[in-house]
Amino acid sequence: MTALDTAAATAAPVLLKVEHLCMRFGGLLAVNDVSFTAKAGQITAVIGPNGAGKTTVFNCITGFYRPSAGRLSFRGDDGTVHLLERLPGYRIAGIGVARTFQNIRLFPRMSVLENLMVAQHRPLMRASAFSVAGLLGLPSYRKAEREGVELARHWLERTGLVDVADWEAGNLPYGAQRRLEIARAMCTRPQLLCLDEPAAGLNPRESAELADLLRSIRDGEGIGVLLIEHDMSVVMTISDHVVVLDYGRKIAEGSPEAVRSDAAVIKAYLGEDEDDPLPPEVAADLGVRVDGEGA
Amino acid sequence: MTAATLNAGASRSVLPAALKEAAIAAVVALALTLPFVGLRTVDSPQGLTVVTRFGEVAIAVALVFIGRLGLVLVREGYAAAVLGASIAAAVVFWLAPFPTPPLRVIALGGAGVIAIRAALKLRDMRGGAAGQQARDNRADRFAAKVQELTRWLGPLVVLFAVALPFMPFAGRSVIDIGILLLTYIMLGWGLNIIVGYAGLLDLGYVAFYAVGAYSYALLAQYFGWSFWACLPLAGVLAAMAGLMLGFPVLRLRGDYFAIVTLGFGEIIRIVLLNWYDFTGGPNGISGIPRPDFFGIADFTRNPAEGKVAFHEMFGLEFDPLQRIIFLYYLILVLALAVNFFTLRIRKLPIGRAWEALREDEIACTALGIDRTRIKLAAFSISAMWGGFAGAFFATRQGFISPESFTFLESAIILAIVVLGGMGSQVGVVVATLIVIGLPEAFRELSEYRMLAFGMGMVLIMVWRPSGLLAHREPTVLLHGGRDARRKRAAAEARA
Amino acid sequence: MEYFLQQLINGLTLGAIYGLIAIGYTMVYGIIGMINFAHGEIYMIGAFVAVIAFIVLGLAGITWAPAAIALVLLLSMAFTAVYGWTVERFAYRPLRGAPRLAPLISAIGMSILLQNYVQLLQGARVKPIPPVVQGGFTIIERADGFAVNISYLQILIILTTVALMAGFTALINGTPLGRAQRACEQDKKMAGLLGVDVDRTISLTFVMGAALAAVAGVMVTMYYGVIDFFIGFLAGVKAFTAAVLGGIGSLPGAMLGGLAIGLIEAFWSGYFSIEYKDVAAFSILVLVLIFRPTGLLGRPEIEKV
Amino acid sequence: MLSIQGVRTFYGSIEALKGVDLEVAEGEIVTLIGANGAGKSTLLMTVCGSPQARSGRILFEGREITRLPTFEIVRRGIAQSPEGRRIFPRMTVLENLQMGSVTAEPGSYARELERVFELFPRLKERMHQRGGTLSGGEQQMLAIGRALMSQPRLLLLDEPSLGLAPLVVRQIFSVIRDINRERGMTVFLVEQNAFHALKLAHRGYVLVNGRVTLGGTGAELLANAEVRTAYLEGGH
Repeated sequence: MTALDTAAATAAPVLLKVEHLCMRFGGLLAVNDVSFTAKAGQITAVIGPNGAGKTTVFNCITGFYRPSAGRLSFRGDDGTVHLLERLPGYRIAGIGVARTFQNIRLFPRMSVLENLMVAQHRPLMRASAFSVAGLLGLPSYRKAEREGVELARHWLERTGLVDVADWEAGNLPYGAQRRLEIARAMCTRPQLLCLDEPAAGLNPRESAELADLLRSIRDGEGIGVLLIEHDMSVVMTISDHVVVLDYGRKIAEGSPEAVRSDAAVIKAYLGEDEDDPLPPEVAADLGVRVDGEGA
Repeated sequence: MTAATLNAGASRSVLPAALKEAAIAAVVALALTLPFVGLRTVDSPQGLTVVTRFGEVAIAVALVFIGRLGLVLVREGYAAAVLGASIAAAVVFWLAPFPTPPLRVIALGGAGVIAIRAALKLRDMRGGAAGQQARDNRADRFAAKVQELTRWLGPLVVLFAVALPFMPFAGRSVIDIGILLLTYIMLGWGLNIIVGYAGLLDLGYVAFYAVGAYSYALLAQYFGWSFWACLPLAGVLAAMAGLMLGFPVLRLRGDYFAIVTLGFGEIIRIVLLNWYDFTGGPNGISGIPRPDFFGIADFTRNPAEGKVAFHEMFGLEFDPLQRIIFLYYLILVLALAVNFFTLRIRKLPIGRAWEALREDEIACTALGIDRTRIKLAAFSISAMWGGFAGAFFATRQGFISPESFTFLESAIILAIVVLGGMGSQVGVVVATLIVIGLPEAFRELSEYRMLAFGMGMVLIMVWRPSGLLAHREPTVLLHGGRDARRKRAAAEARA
Repeated sequence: MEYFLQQLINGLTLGAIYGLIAIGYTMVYGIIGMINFAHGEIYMIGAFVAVIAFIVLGLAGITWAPAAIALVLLLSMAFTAVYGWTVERFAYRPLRGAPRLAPLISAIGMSILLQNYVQLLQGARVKPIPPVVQGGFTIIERADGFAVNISYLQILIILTTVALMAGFTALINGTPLGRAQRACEQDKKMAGLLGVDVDRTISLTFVMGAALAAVAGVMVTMYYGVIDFFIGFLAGVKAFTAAVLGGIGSLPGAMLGGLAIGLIEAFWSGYFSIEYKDVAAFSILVLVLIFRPTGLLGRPEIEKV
Repeated sequence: MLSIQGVRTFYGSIEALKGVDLEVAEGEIVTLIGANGAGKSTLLMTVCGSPQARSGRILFEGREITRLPTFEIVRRGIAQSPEGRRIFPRMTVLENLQMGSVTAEPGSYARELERVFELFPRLKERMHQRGGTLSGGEQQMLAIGRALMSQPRLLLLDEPSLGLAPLVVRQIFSVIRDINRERGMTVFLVEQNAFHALKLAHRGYVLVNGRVTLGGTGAELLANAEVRTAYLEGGH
């Protein structure tokens, strides 16, 4: 990342500001005084070992947990600032925060297209005048429904799922289900897209495609992306900003390069050098770096 | 090793094992029948005493032994032999003397079941092995076909229903049965909204049915309001009861919700039973006014002051059947209204949200759906249709009491929904014909009716756990049309 | 005060009986996640076996109460356990892995079937038996003649229940069988991978639940002296309510819930009206669930995201 | 020791394994790699009889186990740490380990427990904690430890590295190596993390769409161009 890019990045408007977030379960302090920001037009990655509190941070942001302390301010598209910790979960999607789940949560027995229509529940519900216009079949509702299908089609095209639009979502292959979950989140027209381990279980080729998709969402829609991920090949290639958690605390933050060479991060997460390196000929052949950073 | 030696080797080891299994089954049967069949409690002047029926026990145990043996042999691949034997046995049972008729029925039924199992096994053996999943797929394809057929068969059936009262065979009893069936179909469709679509297990649906019925009965009794004024009110009151109950309990999960709805149903029944001054308690309310012809005409021979008689208005002979036919059409229209409403709302955002909630509540929340409000809507709408049905029930019967609103009633309606295949509108119709129609057709066997009913419920569920006609069509298609649908089904099956 | 004490004793007795039935619901729910609707009927069967056994023993000349009660308990537990096993084998085992409502409907069908089976074979009339254990202690006698009594039978019921509970808790927490049951509750497939015979473990759960329900049936037969084929439904619903109140899936919860329901009923009928005692029980259930959605001792359900 | 011959497995009408042949010899670490959905986990579960193979044969120590129920198969000396670890979340660590010894010979419990705690000292520290409260890495250790409690002769491991931080992955793999080297336990390992897994293995197989397409020593596969493009590049 060049200096110019960095300057441009800092100039981007802040979408989400996490300040002194704490989350306590019983006696366990799962998140301890974590602060960071996520900006529009940027991909912010949260990484850290298992149990570091990444998903908990996510659940606080998206309203599934109520934080024990701290402030989560989110700037909606009209400029108003919402305090996420005060909103009920379902309202958070309404103001522009969408999310996906670590273990995919689709509506498996509904069709792919229906999954995307459910994502547009709020605008469509309004258009159907809380079902009255819909029951009567008024043109205004039918138009809204057509537009909804078009938005869905747009995202199906972006994620390469048009051909399977009428399949039951549960019948899709695993990688397609991951993409569908992202398409579904995008159909809520979010300002901030929160992805919980989107590359888990994908093979390298699928991971690379996912990285392209995320980049295109960032650049095309200009929205912020918040990402939890273990796959360093994804994190390091697409992130603009990386936050590292360990035992509920933030231990480092910065550009991917900076984080990658941070001593604390290496110790807690990436690990020291391989104790048992590859035979040199194989290593050379593979072009694998032996410093244990991942590619 | 050749097939023959393989078989010979197998049969040597199969028979002792099969005999052992059959013996175990016989011992179990002995334990089951000894106290209940073998020792009947009877009143005597000295108090309760027992008379023995050990002969029946012996026969039952023998039957179980033979039956189990047959089933084991079918499983081990001797289906053809068992099929022959079971048919022969059926003939023998038909002719042989039995101490009591029920034993003969049991024996015949057992032989029949084994014959069917053997026949199915023969088919499977020829067509390659088929697992439960394959059978489910076949059932799903069948259901899809049925649903496609309903597109044009449905209107025909409705036409038939409309013409029914004027068919030559349609006497009073046929129309009565028609009304009964339509009432349950309506209740089934109403409950389908909450159970089939929203996926919330409501074990107390009968409460709303009761609220509707008592609303009309009480309003008519205390204020003399007419049926037509009370019908919408009954629906509204039931919907409000749904809201009142739903508000506190809808955040409960799964079975907690189920037990609370069951409790609510019981509470309503107990209140109706004990609030003697208001509801008449166990005596119920009688003399509930019959509906008139939309407030313009009466169905009596000599109409009340200021009313016209229906037969005079249309220049017909007086016939008490006219009112029954009118009731029949009334419930037909009500039932079709529920159906139309459900089919329509299923394709609206709220209907999709119901189904989405059934699939994954957490994902719904993340998509901005307020689950309490959506569930509440499903609950109260479902209750509303129950209320309408209740008002109809009250006016048809002319008499209601808490007796009609027991848990068994809820269970029957739920059974209709689940047996038919949750969320399947056609399924409700088919299941009603089975659950209500069949026992009605065998009324003379009244003693054994409920026994067979319970056994039927178990058997159907074991045979088709997801219901008879469970198949879901998407509410909206990107690639519409028949061909696209067929192609999609094929591709999905391959994936 | 004296009146309160009397109701407390009555409530505890009733609660002990509900608790015994509730355990069957809670164990089955715990292990296969279904409401075994037929469990109330199993309890009814236990009561019928008890009546039949008492009569047969009477005819055989065994009238010494301790021996008769012990024998009846054993017979009833054994025969009822076979019913529990059979119900599971035929109506529920084929439905493992089926949609959630299928076993419920099958259970309701089973319940209707058993009720009518008993009605057909034993008749619909109530079955009275002469009292087996009579007498008791008077704890307090007031000047106006009101006496607080505890009958020997009540003591027997409460003691038996306490002993069974203690034994059961030890069984579930301390033995390999109990551990296997808990493992099946949490992950059947994994339990199988570790060498547990899952089907057998589930069958044993039904057998144990049925045996406890049979004990409840014997106690009720002796306590009220009259039963009929319909007693299973209401007792079943109450016991299930008790299980939910205590937190379904939790053994101590079932006991606590049973006691709570028994006490609520006793006090409500004692102080307010006997007709509305069931309404009180259900209302308190609703109230508890509103504030503790998983019951008194249930595990709080954390939404796993 | 384990011989899989022409095994086909169906999930409903979907054919997950389309005729798999492979061998695991005594004392080896054999790795099976393949993409998501290739059928790796299905193969491990089929060995344990859940689901059973529709056709083909599975022999363990020369005896056929294809049609046996799961609990019979594992009683013959196979243990599995399955996909997703599947520890019992509401049992303590100790109880989880006790569950592991259901099929062990009587009297071995205390000794095996000691050995598991030696391998994973972390588990000893957390002995009385409930399984559900462990971190992902600790759960994986528990899953492996639980499998070891039955003193299996064959250990099946399904993606022990899944979802773990790189540091923990390395610990887990080094334990697997120790178990094999020091106790001579045979290990059949399924991995997506092909790089680490192949380095560890004596031999490996590649599973593609329900079929074994390649087999060879770990180093051979690591050096194989196809394997590298498909499973190694992009990640590590």
